[in-house]
Amino acid sequence: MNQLLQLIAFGIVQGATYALLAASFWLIYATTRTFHLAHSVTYAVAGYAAFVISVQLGLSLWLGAFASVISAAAVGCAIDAILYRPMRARGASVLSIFLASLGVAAAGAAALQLIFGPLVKQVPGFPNATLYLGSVTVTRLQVLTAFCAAATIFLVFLFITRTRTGNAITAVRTNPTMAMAVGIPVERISVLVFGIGSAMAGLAAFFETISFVAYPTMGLQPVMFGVIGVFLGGIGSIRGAALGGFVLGFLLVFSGLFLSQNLGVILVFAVLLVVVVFRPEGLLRSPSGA
Amino acid sequence: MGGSYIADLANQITFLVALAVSLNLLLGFAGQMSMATAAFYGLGAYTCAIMTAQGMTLTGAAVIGPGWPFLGGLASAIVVSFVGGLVVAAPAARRVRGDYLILLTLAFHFLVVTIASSWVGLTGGPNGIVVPPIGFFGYEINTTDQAFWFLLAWAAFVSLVCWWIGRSPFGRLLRGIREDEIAIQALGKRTIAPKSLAFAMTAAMAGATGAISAAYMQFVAPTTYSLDLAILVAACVALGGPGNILGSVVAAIVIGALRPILENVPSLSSDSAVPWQTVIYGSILVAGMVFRPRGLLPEGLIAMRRFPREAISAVPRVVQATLLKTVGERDQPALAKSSVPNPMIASPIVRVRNLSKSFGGLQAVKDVSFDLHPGEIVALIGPNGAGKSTIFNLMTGAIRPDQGEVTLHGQSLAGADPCAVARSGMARYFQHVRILPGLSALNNVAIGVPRQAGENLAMTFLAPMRVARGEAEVRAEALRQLENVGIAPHANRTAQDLAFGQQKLVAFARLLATGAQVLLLDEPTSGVDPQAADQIIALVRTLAQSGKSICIVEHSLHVVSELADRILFMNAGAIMAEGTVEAITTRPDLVDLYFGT
Amino acid sequence: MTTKGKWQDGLSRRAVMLGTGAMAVSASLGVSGVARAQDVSGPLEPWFGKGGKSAGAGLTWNHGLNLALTGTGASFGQAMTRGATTATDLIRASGGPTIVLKLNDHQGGLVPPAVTGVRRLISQERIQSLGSSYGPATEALFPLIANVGLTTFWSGGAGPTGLGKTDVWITMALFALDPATGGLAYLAKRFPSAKRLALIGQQENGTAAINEIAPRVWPQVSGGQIASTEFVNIGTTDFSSLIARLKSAKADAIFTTIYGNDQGYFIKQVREAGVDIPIMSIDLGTPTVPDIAGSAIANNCFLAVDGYQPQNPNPYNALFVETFKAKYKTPPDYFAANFFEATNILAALIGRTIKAGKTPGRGSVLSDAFQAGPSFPSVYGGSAAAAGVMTFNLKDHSVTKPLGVFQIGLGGVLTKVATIEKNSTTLGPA
Amino acid sequence: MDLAKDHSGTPLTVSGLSARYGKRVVLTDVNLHVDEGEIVTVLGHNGAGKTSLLQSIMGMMRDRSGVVRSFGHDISRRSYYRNVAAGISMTPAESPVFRPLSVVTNLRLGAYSTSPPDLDDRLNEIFKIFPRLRERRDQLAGTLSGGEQRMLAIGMAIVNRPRLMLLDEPSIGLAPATAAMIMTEIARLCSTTGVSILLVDQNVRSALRLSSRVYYLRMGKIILEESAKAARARDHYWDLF
Repeated sequence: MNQLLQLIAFGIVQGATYALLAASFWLIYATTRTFHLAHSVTYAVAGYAAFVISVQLGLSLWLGAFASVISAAAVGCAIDAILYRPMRARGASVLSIFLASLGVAAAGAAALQLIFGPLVKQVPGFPNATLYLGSVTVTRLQVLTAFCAAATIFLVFLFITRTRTGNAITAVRTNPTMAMAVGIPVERISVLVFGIGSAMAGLAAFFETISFVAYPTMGLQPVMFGVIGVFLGGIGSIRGAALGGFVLGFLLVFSGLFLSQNLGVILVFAVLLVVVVFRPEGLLRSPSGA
Repeated sequence: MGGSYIADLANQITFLVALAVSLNLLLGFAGQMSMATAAFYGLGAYTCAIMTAQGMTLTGAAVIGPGWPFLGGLASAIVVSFVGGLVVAAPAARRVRGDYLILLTLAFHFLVVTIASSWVGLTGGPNGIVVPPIGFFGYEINTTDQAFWFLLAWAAFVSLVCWWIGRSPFGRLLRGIREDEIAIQALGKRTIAPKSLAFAMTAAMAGATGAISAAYMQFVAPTTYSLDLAILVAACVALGGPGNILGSVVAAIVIGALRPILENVPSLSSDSAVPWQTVIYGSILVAGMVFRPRGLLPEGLIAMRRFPREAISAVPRVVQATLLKTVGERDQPALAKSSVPNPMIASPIVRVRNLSKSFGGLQAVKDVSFDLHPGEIVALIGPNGAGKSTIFNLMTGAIRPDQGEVTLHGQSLAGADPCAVARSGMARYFQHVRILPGLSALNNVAIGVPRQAGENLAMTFLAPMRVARGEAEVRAEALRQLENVGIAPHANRTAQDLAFGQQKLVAFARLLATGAQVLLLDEPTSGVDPQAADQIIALVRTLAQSGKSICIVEHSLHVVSELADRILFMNAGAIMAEGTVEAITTRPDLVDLYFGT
Repeated sequence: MTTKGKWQDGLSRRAVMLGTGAMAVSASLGVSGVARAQDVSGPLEPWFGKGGKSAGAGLTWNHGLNLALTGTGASFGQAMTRGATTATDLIRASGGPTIVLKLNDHQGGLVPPAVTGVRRLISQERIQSLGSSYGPATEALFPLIANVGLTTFWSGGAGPTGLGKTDVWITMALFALDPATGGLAYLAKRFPSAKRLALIGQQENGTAAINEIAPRVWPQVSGGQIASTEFVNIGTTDFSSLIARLKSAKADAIFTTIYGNDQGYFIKQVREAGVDIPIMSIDLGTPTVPDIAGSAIANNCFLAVDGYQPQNPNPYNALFVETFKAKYKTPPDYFAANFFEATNILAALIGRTIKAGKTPGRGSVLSDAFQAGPSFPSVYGGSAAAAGVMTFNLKDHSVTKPLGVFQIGLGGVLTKVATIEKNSTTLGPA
Repeated sequence: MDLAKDHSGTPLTVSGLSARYGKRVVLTDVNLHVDEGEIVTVLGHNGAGKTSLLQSIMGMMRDRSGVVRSFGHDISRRSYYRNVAAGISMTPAESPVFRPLSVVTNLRLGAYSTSPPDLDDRLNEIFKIFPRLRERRDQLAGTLSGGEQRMLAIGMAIVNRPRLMLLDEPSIGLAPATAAMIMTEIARLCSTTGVSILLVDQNVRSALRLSSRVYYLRMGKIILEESAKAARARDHYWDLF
């Protein structure tokens, strides 16, 4: 019973982080149809930004968080504006955009290593503590991470569903021709979703960095999990993507009930294969066929 | 294994060449993205290692191996990775494509690597397995210099095989599938088997290369088979030019040589050579995709050289007067309509009986019946949404009717898919041409020729002479059909470089090459200039005169009036009237249906 | 090199003088050239004898190092290079051969760059001996080493696969295996109420410690039982599910072979989950682990290992620490120490070969020099008066070195709490 | 037909417009104009290039040449969103609404490029024209009937108070009564607001009833221009399609 409760607690924490990553990848992927694996570079840059601000420059952690989010948004927007937009304008295929994205992912991580060196970078200073709920434990940082992740997803959800610009994003995502017809500048919306999606990844990267460390290839695994979350949950809505990320985190943790830790990953990939093949629309079908 | 460093470098590059070339078969020719290259490379390496060195045990009892000779290990690696390729292809060949295929192969990659590092009993876990060296019948290869010739031969062999497949009719089929799978099915060709085979061949070649590299390195460990390797190989294919084997070879050599060159640059420390290599090839990949998306050596480069691009006028210069004249022509009595005595007497070749189909609540087709006779041109007309295209889709098996059936030569087509329908002699011409843009005009037509021996991959290797003879006939036939439609001079030009009207003619030639008796033409003249339209109209007439049955859907009424022996007027899914052009166009009720009230 | 004030505190005057002397000698040699016929005194003289032509002075020797210079294990490679460089400086200053280090990056344990890179070192850089690290990245070299007869010192991540290989000499305790028994014995003695032991392994070198040694030894030394056995993948950063299982297993203590950065993630998450039971690890050489684990590292964590302590007063070690600090402004760690020792052994073997009237070079000629005496000084163990001793087993090429149990403090500082012996439950005083 | 007349100040003057999709030429040297307060219909068979014509005018097609002028400005190179802001609206024939968004959100998006301060008043005006939309204001557009979707599409087009509307098949797929209602509303819009309309429709006769002039488009070319009156006088139009 205790084990179950503890797994639930950890599942929520992990699930919230993966949900944030999935939602961030979803926003970019669903709106612009870009298989943006270079998201991993954005993530790592955000981690290093926190290091530069909070450690190298010795400023506060809050500024570090700010720097993470801003730098991630800037990198994401830059990749879209400098790379993807001209490619789209030239009618590049999905495959060549994906390969260009791979190129950025590979070159970006290597460039970070050349700049900051291969060693991990620590950003200490968060006053962490363990919280006890009976026998179940979580740390303050885990709670904060999960809370911020959930709050961010919720805010982005509100933004997308309640604001004029958010509605324009939905418009571009579901009906680009009509969006153009009503005068929504599609390319600007594209830069915008790259900015927001990247900022979300930047937040996740900040929390990983202050929880543990930053290193050049730190973005690869989180982005992979984000991608998996999106396809697991369904690309039709942000709720589907977030649900997919959450299910993924939960699955990884919960496999501990009956599987050794090293087999949890295998389970995840097996589930993913089944979903992709037999239910390609994802676990959550989108409403109204969008 | 001893031997010189230079030979070793060359050997490492041969592995990269073999992997890039084999991936090109899948990515370049069949158009299927795979991130599973490293996974299959590793699958082969581990299979070889297990058969030769580790052995497989289940619940303590030895199942198979160890102690197999190198060649046994190699053979088992080929078999295992071939089967593995088929397993991955099973979902990939049917419905998974695009982004899903990328994800699927990525997931497969991680699955393989995770299993390799956690199933310690089988794979040695992260520690890997020490593998005996490459050896044949007691002769062992022990230095890099000795291995070089063998590995060079292997890379050359893989390149030759891929090149041979690429230029064979099977390769043409793959490229056709890459360009437009639906068009290929509509020509009566199966597409799932060739795609699966391409996957499995690529996997088998990567697996065999993995087995050889394992024996060459005399070691396997999971970290060797990383995603970075998969990216590197994909980069080689993309940069060299998908569909161009030579391009992959060149790109693999260049990119493979990058690291050793950088390592020997004195100003770089040994710990920055690797990131610099990654930065450089990553940037080349990005730049390549932006500025030269078809690669350094694009597919069909040589053909393009031989036939330099002619200036094709962007917009055909046809003055309005000509157009107005064609309008006027309509008033003259219709000229050479097809001249089969009386179509009603000859027995129908196609019978459509009581076809019905609804989508959701919408009844798209209601109880439609009609016949097609040899030598007859029948036009389906009606306002938008009348159900004309749905009838074509039902006739060709693209969608299944709720009720009713279609018979061809007296045989029911119930349950047949577009491929089977095309094989039994009813072929479709698509409104949007569905040309294969990356193939030459000749190959576009040649792919339509049915029952080619060379489309069977095994025949390509087992009976090369027969395939070569067959291919000569196919090309002759294709050329003949191109001559028929009057564009033989453009035979070797890439289809996408032709004017749209010429593309339509190529599509016609392809349709004729199938030898189909019944032709379903969906807007054969849409989108072309009047000259080309006239050419097509004349062509369709000739075809009908030669005894083919033709059914057209056409919105341009003047085309209909020039061609059709009989018109079926459709509205709201049902046939409202049937008759000659004159009979239909003079009925006021049909005028109201067509032009509104 | 004016950092005297910084490193004076907590060090013996003798050590300081030795270090300064080493600097002076090395500087003077740098100016005046090398070849000298006469015997030369130098900082290493107390343990390796006088330098000079018969010790290899004037000889330029290319020594390859196969290390992780990039990737997540890059910190190892950096430390190892520094340890070896410290040794080459001292060797030259002591009238030994000029050992030139030639580096190869195996990128954190990748096999193809290891094999190709070492081939490059052999044919391009003309190396005559090799130092190597990591499991797979070293094991993959065995066929090559056997083929060309390259004397190799396996000084990082060494495992039992290297035992008995011609020309391969393991200069460190076998990862996880050698100290496991002693570590378990200490755990039982220090925490007598601990009965239920959780075992957590990583499936690389040292699985035998989890699968065989611990299940055999723990009931003997504690009368307790194994509460659970788990394996995690290398590269794991999230241990949530493992920790939940660990908590429900009601273990009293943990014995783990998790190593590398993963260990930092593991310790941090275990402690943050409120699990305060003692953790006995077998590897804390990774300098980044204390970075990652933060303060959790100082909470009831122990290490059974050929643990290196920079503050060990052993004079050989003092010399090493001073020289190292003077050059790198930071104290050396475990990996630097191992490569320091191994490089000095290399120089000693070269000298022995010359003295035996043979020409040192590639092939087994250096390995043969081990026969003249299997013992060498060590920066481990010993006392303020004498260096520690490491003794090679000439049959299987393993080494017996002082082993210890250490308590880990903040920033990864180790405090020795017991001395242990290879494969033995005997505990000695700190 | 007075080609000599200067149409520079007119709502729309198209001269020498050509466009293509890749290799496929969809428009060849199209010349047409729409005068102030006029409804002009473009007729043509399916695939004649009507939709491409509207998209080219709007600036939504990349591969085009020729000159498009509107209200005295050369808009040939102006982007679609600036065209919308400048008072040109367009309603596509297929899926003219954002299905996953509510009716009122759709209408608000119609004014995206201008975001007028009196948006709520404008919405109320539209609800007056199409009371059905008010009833369904919070329903998702994808759940509306075809006729309601078309009303919504028209509503989205007029919320911006355009001076020129490009309507692509506004009555397609609708029941005759609904189609007639939509066409009546379009005519009324034109007479009450003075907006100029370029209309493409399948239902030739109902389109002609509203229009003053008609162009026949065949295979990407204008083959004939005539007054709607002359067109209405024809028995049938078979020759022209």
